Amino acid sequence: MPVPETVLVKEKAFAKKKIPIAHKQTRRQQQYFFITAGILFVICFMQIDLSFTQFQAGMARIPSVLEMMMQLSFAELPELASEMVVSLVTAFLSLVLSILFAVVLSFLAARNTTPNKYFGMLLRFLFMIIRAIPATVWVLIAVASIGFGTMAGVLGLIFPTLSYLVKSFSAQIEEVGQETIEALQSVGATWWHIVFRGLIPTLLTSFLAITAFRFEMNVAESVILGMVGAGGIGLLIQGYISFYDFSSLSLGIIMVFITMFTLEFMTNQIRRRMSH
Amino acid sequence: GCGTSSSSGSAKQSKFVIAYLPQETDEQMQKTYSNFEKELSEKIGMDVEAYQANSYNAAIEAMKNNKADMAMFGPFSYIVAEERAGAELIANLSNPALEGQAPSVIVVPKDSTIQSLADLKGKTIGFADPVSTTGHLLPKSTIVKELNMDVEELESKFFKSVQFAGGHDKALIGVVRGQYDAAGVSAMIPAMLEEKGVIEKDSYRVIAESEPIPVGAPFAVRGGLDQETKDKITEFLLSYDDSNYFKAILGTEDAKFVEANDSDYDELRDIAEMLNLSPEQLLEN
Amino acid sequence: MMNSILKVTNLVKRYNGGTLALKDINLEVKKGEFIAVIGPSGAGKSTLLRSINRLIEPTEGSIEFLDQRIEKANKSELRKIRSKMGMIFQHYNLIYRSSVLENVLHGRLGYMGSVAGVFNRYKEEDKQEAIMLLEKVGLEAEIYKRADELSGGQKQRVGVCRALAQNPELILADEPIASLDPKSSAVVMDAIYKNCKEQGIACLVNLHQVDVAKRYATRIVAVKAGTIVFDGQASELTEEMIEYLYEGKEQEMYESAN
Amino acid sequence: MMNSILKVTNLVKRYNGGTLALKDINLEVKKGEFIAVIGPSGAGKSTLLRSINRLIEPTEGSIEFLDQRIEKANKSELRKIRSKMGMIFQHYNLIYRSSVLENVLHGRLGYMGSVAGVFNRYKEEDKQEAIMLLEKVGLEAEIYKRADELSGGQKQRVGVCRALAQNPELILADEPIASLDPKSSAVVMDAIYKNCKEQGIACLVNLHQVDVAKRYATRIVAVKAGTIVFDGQASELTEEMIEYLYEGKEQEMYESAN
Amino acid sequence: MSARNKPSMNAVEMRRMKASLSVIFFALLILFSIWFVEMDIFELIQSMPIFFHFLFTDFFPPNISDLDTYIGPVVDTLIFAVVTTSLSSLLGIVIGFCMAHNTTPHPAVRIFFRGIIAFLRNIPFLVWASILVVIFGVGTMPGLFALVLFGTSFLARVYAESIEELNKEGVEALDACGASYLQKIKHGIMPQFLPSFYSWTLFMFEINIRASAILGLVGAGGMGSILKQTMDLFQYGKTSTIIAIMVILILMVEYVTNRVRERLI
Ligand SMILES: Nc1ncnc2c1ncn2[C@@H]1O[C@H](COP(=O)(O)OP(=O)(O)OP(=O)(O)O)[C@@H](O)[C@H]1O
Ligand SMILES: Nc1ncnc2c1ncn2[C@@H]1O[C@H](COP(=O)(O)OP(=O)(O)OP(=O)(O)O)[C@@H](O)[C@H]1O
Ligand SMILES: [Mg+2]
Ligand SMILES: [Mg+2]
Repeated sequence: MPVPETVLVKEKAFAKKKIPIAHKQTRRQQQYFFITAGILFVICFMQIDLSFTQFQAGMARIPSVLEMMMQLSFAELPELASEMVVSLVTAFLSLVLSILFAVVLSFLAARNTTPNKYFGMLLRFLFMIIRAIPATVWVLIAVASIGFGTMAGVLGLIFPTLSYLVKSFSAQIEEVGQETIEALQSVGATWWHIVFRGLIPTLLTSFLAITAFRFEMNVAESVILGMVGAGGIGLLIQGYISFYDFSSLSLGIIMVFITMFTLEFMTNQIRRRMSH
Repeated sequence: GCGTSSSSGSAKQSKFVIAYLPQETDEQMQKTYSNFEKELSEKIGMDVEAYQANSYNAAIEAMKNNKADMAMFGPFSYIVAEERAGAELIANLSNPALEGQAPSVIVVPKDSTIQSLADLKGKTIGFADPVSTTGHLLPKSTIVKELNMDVEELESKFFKSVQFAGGHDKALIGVVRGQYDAAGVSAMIPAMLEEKGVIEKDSYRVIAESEPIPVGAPFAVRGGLDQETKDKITEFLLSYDDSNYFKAILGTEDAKFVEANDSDYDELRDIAEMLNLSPEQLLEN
Repeated sequence: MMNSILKVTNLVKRYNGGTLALKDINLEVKKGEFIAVIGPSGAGKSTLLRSINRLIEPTEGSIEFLDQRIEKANKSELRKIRSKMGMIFQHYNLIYRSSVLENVLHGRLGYMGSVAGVFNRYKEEDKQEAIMLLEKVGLEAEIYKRADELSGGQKQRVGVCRALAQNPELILADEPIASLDPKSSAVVMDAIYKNCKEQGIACLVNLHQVDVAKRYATRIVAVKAGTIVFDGQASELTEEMIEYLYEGKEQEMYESAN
Repeated sequence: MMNSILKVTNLVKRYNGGTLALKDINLEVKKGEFIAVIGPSGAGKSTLLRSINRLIEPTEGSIEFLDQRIEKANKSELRKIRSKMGMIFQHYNLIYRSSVLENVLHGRLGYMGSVAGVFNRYKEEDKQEAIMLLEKVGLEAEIYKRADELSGGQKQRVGVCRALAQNPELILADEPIASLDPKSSAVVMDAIYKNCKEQGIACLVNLHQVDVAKRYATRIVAVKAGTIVFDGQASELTEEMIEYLYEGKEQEMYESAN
Repeated sequence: MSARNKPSMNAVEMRRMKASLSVIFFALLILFSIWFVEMDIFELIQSMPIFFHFLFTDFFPPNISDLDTYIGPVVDTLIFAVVTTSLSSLLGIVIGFCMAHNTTPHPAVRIFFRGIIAFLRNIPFLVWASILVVIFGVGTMPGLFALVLFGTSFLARVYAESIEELNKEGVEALDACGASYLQKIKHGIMPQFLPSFYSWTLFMFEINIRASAILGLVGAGGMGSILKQTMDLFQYGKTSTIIAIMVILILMVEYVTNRVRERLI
């Protein structure tokens, strides 16, 4: 084949220099990210003092700690089981209540479905603040205002749950893109039609997946919340820890683990069934 | 259960809520004891619900909002509750075995060169928690008194740094594992951790003890409660002698309720003031 | 003028980025006309169609539809106008997790109140009508399937039915067969054409395939770089015109590849 | 037999679900042949192509390529065999976040040590070769663009270059133009055809468009329901044959729609 | 309607029945939960004024008198967040590749790591923190390990999920070119995976800032400790200052995340 002259000229140039192959911008950004991360890591790592002897001594202590953890006593089983139920219920109820609000709020907050640009922005900012407030603060306020008991845990969990759901839901809504919305706009549908007839059916699976994921997180969180006074298994576990009651602690850990594992398995099943 | 109705005092309330705050001297977890609740319920003619509260400020806030009617506090949390929530002391649950014993100790590692409090100069000290009576207030006041320094000087000049470990056990572990040069903790803790095998036997040494304070676990009620109920409860508590209850609540059968007076806590208030932790100072903002 | 249903006058569209996608477009559509819009990629065909039902806000000019000014309509007027204009999309834009029938019934939403539409209260005669439409395009066996279970050609026929369910005066179709294989394309184009003819619906259809455009359209509009460069009968569209229409970037690439 | 490069004997493919996608296929490809495989949707065209380079494991039968038995090859032998067989996909299957040049260079991976390829050490002459290929298909201006910035036709030309970069003896193309508009289709088919001819590469290309198949192929293989029902020159492919080949489900739909 | 529709109608009815059954099941579950927690809507509504009164009078206005003393803990938190995010993303990516079914070297490896990660993730964090304290003492080291454990278990999972979601077509093409396992990872998976890698890693950074409470649990300081301290001392105004600082930090991370996404995806 006839080789164009330009190619021949270039070929000579190639001989001297290595030919770059990557997409420049992508590569540069990649380099920025990793170099920045690397430098930050090195600087920060030098700031924290870690002693190797402490590490060594700790590693040497692991067998004996494991040995302590190996003890198992079933004395506390009934109590652990009933408090586990409390934690599960707390997680479940706060999730259910959050979903009710989250579905509407996320459509108001998502960039492509918000009725008003500034209102959406305000809503997103508000939820970011709510997200920044730790669950412990919410529980404190909840206990203080409605008193002790599971309901306080539910109320305290609603806020972090709601803000998480709104964030994830609206990200999903923004991702479905314009196509679905346009289809219904073009038949003269209202905002409500678009949301309920178009977007919710389309997004149902991903909403459910997010919800399932969040349920796991909520159970984990409600376990921790027990530790700040909202009842549930966390309260017991906290007690075992502070009195180094290893045999009951191990049982508690096993119980939480089995519950969480079962939940993860179940939500995966649901997700798989929904997604086809 | 969501506490009592929010209308204060005067309205007829049908539910009586007790909150138990964790005690620093316990050796085991509190358990609520239903017999106690039943008997109290008969006495005052209201349903009684009891909760373990893990967070002491939540309990105090709940009492402030009429969501808790009685609570078993720790000494420091009581004086704060008195200021913040208008809690009224009605009895002390005291453990005779502990009477006259030092409530807190200051410990150093076994082979440390530190022999006295004065040797702590330029060292790192760990406490349990800023609001802990025996894990912060008492040991720190001991140091202040012994060295005759004011707190600011102590914190900024004398020590290299003052740390809060987040618990008596952690403060002690911090000493034994070498992160702190010394720690002030409840006197009960070292023996317990030794017994549980968390720290090695004889791995620490006590260099100072704080003076006993004449207080137990204060039981206080919400100020807005009507006088009749308050009296009934006081009467009920002082005559209560079910050892199972004491075992459940404090882990020892030998405890008993004794009459208490708010002025018993003045000494602690002085200490708190000295350490800039008096309730008035805390609550001004 | 009597039976003109759509009149686009001096339409200009400038995108936010600054692209001048449409420059002074004038177009009149009469009742029952079947118009193919052709032109190279990026000419502004989609922009033109979407400006007509205001999925895109026109920058300047007026669009008159059944004596109403679309570009001036408020929200609820716009809804009413849109309910009289069906749209068929290149990527079907169905709600894939809803049934075929539901998708067709969406065409009726514009005639319903917000609340009725949300709670599934379609009228029985609407449902019958929708089923009849589906039978007409050969989808009677798929009525209760979920839309994502269909093949491309079937999906597009559902899209056609949805547009027809609106009882529109005008159908806008943006490259309805671009994602389909030749056989399905024929089925879909036939379905659009036949139904528009039967019911006297005007149709404005963007097409890439000039041969298809010539086969169906009563009138062809050729757009290039935001301007109408040809507007006339299929028979009047000369080879030179087509040549001129499509020459440009792709063409250059084509030549350099040979 | 001398210049036969691929020999498929009694090939059977049964999918896990039980679908018998290929029943006893026999096919021989000679050096430099340009063979179009046509047939209705679901006939087994893709399965046939993918069995040849074992992207799908054949169930029975033998596949001989340059005197090697593909179905018996172990992992590293298979790598070597595959490096001599280019593949072009309907959906281009590019790595969209890599540059065009990188995508073409991927064709060289089969010739590199498995570690060398990890650290980006393409040889300079490979790079030059890749750039030359890209220039040949008119993409010299796009070399350093990211693959997702290209139009469909451009993407497919990158796919063609990747296959050519392998210096293959055989190119397998699975509906390379099904996702393209007519103009891009022509550019891509030309690019495949010209390069195969010039370099004597044999090519097996699945096509939906019978007219395109007839235009390019030296030989046409028609597959229906997993069996080869026609194998001969383009001129021998009668209208009846085509009719017979495509009759079936889609056809029924087409008729019921009319 | 014609008879032909009958079977599909049944399928629809089946689907409907299943749907209504699960709705009933969930309704029962909700009713049970409401009964279990003794939810009293009336009381809940009555409590709302207290709730908001508490939130808006006690926490406002933020008290910034001790702002200078927060600098140290904020810097500590950031330092910890950087170090632990880096370490856990490093560990997470290796484990994530082993866990994703399309990149795992062997199914057994995949199951092994899935098990380990599930175990790490599902045990309450306080438990890990306490065990680490017993092992290493208090302060930096247990704090670091606690956050790395937490981060790794989170990241390994989400990385694996993102890897599994990548489009297979490109990788299939590399297969057809005769690429080896490592080559496929480097040239096929990595370029596609990087965008989700960036956003998850930055999200982890944000979580680590908020999770600095864990540090307080093991006596390693950080913003979490001040948060707890100010709350314990009823200095809610200072608590909200800390929260405001956290909001600002999170906003910054989110800004960076968005910028990175915009440019990279
Ligand atoms: N949302 C948008 N923002 C900015 N510019 C746009 C937008 N949509 C389209 N354009 C630009 O407007 C011009 C016309 O685009 P349009 O989509 O109308 O062309 P088209 O004729 O439909 O092309 P195709 O045949 O490729 O669909 C193009 O230059 C395009 O880049
Ligand atoms: N992964 C798979 N598992 C099970 N069955 C499959 C799989 N892939 C294809 N099939 C079935 O094998 C048969 C042949 O499919 P194949 O994709 O080879 O057809 P094709 O001729 O390429 O069709 P098209 O023109 O639509 O691409 C079909 O019945 C199809 O449903
Ligand atoms: Mg277009
Ligand atoms: Mg195929």
